[in-house]
Amino acid sequence: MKLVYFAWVRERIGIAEEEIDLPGDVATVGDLLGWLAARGEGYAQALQHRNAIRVAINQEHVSRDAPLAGAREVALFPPITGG
Amino acid sequence: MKLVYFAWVRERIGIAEEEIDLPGDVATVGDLLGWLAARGEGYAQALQHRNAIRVAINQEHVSRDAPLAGAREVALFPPITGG
Amino acid sequence: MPASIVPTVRIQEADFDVAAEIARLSAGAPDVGAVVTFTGLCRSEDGSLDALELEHYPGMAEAEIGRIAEEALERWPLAGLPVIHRHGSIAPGGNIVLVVAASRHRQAAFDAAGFLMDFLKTRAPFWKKEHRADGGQGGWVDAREADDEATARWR
Amino acid sequence: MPASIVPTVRIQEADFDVAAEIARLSAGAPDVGAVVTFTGLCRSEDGSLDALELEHYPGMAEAEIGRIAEEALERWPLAGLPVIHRHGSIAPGGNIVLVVAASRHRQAAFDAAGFLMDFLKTRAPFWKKEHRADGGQGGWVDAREADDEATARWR
Repeated sequence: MKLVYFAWVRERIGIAEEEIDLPGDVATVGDLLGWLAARGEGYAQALQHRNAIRVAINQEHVSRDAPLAGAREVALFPPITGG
Repeated sequence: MKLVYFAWVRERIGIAEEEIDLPGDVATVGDLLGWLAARGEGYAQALQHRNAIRVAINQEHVSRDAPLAGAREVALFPPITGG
Repeated sequence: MPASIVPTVRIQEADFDVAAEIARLSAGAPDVGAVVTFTGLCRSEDGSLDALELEHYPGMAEAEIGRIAEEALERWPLAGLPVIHRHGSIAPGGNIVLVVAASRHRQAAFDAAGFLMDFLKTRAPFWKKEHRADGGQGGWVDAREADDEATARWR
Repeated sequence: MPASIVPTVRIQEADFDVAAEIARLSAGAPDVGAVVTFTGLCRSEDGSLDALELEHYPGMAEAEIGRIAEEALERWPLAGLPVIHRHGSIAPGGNIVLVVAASRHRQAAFDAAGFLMDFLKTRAPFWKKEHRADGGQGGWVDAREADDEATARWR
């Protein structure tokens, strides 16, 4: 699965994207955020205020309970400030 | 007092403007419309559906009970269709 | 936003240039974040229309639109609100009216432009007469009830 | 109005030309009576800003704005609804985003442009970073609560 990061999430984690293999018990978006937060300092910092993080699966917005099954690309980013 | 007419009011009355001296008992806009309607066929035709006529005094919209005292220019016209 | 903006109202036979009006507004105002324009155009009415003839009440047209613009400038924090309304003969596809509203944020710009158009449509003394493509008698356009309703929602 | 309009979404670094976009829309559509444009510009923030850097999520930005535009095209009878959003570095006074809504009557054009901007502001994946004029650290712009409220009113 490809993970992509944007804005300050990208800056804190320190990379723009990565390929990962998830353990079998990481089934939802909420699970993923918890698992990522334990991967290292950058991740912990990025996910410190976890409620602020928005997630997209295959380029569509999803909520915390969305399943990861079928996800090719999962994106983590801060609230949107375009326009 | 100067009277000015626009759109189909002007076409029916047959002139764009005229100077008139009003009888003393014509005190309000409503009075004026009644008095004008009796002035001839064109006026009668223009004022046939009198509720449709809009009136401005000195270039400001007014209602039927507005007094004519102080009026230099009174305009009669149909509902507005600009924009 | 500058403390006091004077309404700019132009009633003219000549066409107008939307881009030039936007540029004029945003050039002098570094804190404009939102510009909304409304352009009203002459519809062809499925090809039946040859031209619209726009009659207006000179003097009152400027004054009335000026009063509407002044009220909008009091209601919303605007950097500018120019209004241009054409008169004379206008062919299908031609411009009739332009409103440009500039502000810090978008809601004020959207609201001011909508407010101005709603009141202009029911209070600015202009009348449209249709000239038909087949040479037949067109006649004066009827006022739309929807326009009165649109005005009422700002009370 | 044509039966089915396909959303036009352009995400680009280059500037855009409002007049050209209006002309493109109204040229092919003789029954367009109303064109509303919204232009979002980079504010100078009282001179403190050197530039905004706009990051976006390529692919999703186009897809998400396309989904918003499709919903607008279902809700209102539109002749067109092109959207352009820039990315990269944008100086104060520079253009950021453009929406053009064309319809027979003005309310549909105003509503569609407002709807599109409200959803774009909360759902299109763009992020602004400020670069300060004094060389100091600017940082990522915070999301505005007013934008979430603006989106909610369309439910």
